Amino acid sequence: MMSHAVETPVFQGPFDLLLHLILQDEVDLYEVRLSDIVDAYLAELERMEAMDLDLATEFVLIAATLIELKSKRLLPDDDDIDLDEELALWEERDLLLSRLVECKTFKDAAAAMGGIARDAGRSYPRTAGVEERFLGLLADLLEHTTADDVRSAFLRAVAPKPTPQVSTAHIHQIRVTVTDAVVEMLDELPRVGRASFADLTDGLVERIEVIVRFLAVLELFKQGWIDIEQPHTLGGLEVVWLGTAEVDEVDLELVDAYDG
Amino acid sequence: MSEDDQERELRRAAEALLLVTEEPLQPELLAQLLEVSTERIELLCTELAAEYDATDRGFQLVKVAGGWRYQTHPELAPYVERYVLEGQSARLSGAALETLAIVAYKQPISRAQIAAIRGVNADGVMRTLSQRGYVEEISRDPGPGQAVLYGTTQSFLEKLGLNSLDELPALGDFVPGAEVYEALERGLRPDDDE
Amino acid sequence: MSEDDQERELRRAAEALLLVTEEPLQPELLAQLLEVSTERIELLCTELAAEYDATDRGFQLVKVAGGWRYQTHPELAPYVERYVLEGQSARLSGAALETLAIVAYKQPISRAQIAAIRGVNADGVMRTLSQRGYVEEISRDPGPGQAVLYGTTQSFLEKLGLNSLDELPALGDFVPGAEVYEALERGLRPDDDE
Repeated sequence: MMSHAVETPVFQGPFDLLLHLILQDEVDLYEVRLSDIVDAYLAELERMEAMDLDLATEFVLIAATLIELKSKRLLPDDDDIDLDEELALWEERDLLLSRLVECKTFKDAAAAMGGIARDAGRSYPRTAGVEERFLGLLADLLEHTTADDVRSAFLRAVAPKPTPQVSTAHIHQIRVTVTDAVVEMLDELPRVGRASFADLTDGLVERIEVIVRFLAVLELFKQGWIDIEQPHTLGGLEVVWLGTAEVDEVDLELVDAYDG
Repeated sequence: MSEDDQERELRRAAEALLLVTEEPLQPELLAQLLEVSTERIELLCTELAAEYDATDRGFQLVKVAGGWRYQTHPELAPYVERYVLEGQSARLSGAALETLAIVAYKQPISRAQIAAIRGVNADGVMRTLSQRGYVEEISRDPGPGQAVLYGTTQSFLEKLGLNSLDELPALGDFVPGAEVYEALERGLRPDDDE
Repeated sequence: MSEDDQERELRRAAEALLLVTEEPLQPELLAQLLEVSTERIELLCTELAAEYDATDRGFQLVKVAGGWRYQTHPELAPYVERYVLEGQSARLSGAALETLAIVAYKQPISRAQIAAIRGVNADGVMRTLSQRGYVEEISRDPGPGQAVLYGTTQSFLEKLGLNSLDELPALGDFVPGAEVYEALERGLRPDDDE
């Protein structure tokens, strides 16, 4: 699989990035490695100097939808898939699709407006105003202005312009890749043999980390290294190590190319 | 071409006023100053514009943002740009253009609505656009919260050289074609039916 | 009248430049911009002036202070006067007052510095303030670039009822943000790329 280098202009948000990934590169989201998308998102977030919470939230939302969509592909065909979940997923997908279409529409409209502005910029208006002989007719504009008004106006003019800043500290915690999660579990699972998904995600704070860990489990399942059991309906997942070989033999290259 | 005295005076006075105006001169104001109807002003300016065009002048009379103004002919931009170094209006960034497009087509619109369409917070960009005079508060959402609603300004029309918002291409022209839609659709398909 | 292409281009370019200039355009500068001799420019402008006269335009091309500029025909002064009286607002706009205040407290100051503090181009506002006689050029930056530095006028002090700048209200314990200092410093550097 070709390495998907994300060398991009500065993206103006998650939609922009997603549009780029799907359209510019003409990739099928299921062909492109999910970790690339996730990592590209994270890299983009890091690049933005003034982090903002809305953007981060938006990212997590979209990432979660993508991951859900992708995970459907990794799961073996199962007729027992909950119909409600299935419908909800389609609904989310449709929502994402319509937002991408809207984003693309305005992107193209903006490009056209840029062209119009460029053309208009080739004509320069006359701004010389009235000749000096008419200036005497102008009223005294300072008639009602006091020295204190001037002082207040100065303070207004030099007041620092507010630039909204949100701490990025909480964002850095979510810098995890699926490959990292796979490696961690390859270290742990052969030793314990069996673990609940809850144990495997114990101590993880961010939802995105749990999602990434879940993807790693699916990945190992797909490669046949583990089995997943769910003893009770709606109960917790149990992960069982099936591997007999040495762990070295697990080829990380095969991890659905989840190399960041 | 014969022109009676009154018509001649009217035309000359209009030319003089158009020369001194610093903003596009609204036909209503011109009509009031020259004591004729707005219709007559519109006709007069249209004729003048055609005359300058026919006599191949280096300037044009155009209708921008609802008013008439003299401006240099676009073909002469290379000469004018040698002289007008400053004052060249700065280019709008991609983010600014996209936000401006959303405001232009969706006004009145709140910042939250803009952010929802762009997928990112729009506060910084909106502040820049508002400082540069391209957008402004035009009303408040009557609903709870009373969000400030924004719209584009006269300066925006001037920046684009448009007479009114109606001259913007229809938004429908930009709705992605079947090809793009399919690509997006395919990209987001949960089933592997290919 | 037949006119070859080069002559036509020259005439149109001259008209465009004359339209945008705010000061009388010196023939030497015009000659340089159009890459022809000063004599040719003088001839061209004289011919253009005669043409406007012959076609009974409401504007004239005249030589003022050694340079050429468009101005309204004196016969139409009553209309221009009406426009000036009609169109004026009785107060300074917020932007104009802020700019005036910056000049008052920070003089001598260049236009680039003012623009940097306000975050927007201040040329239009400065021209208004200067036309109104509230600000004027007081010196030149000694550094490379020799930017024009502005200050307030005697008339400004009189209108506010002050005897000298020392009587401007103290700014108190006000500490400007880092960006203001930066703007003031940046404005004085020769390679100001804004």
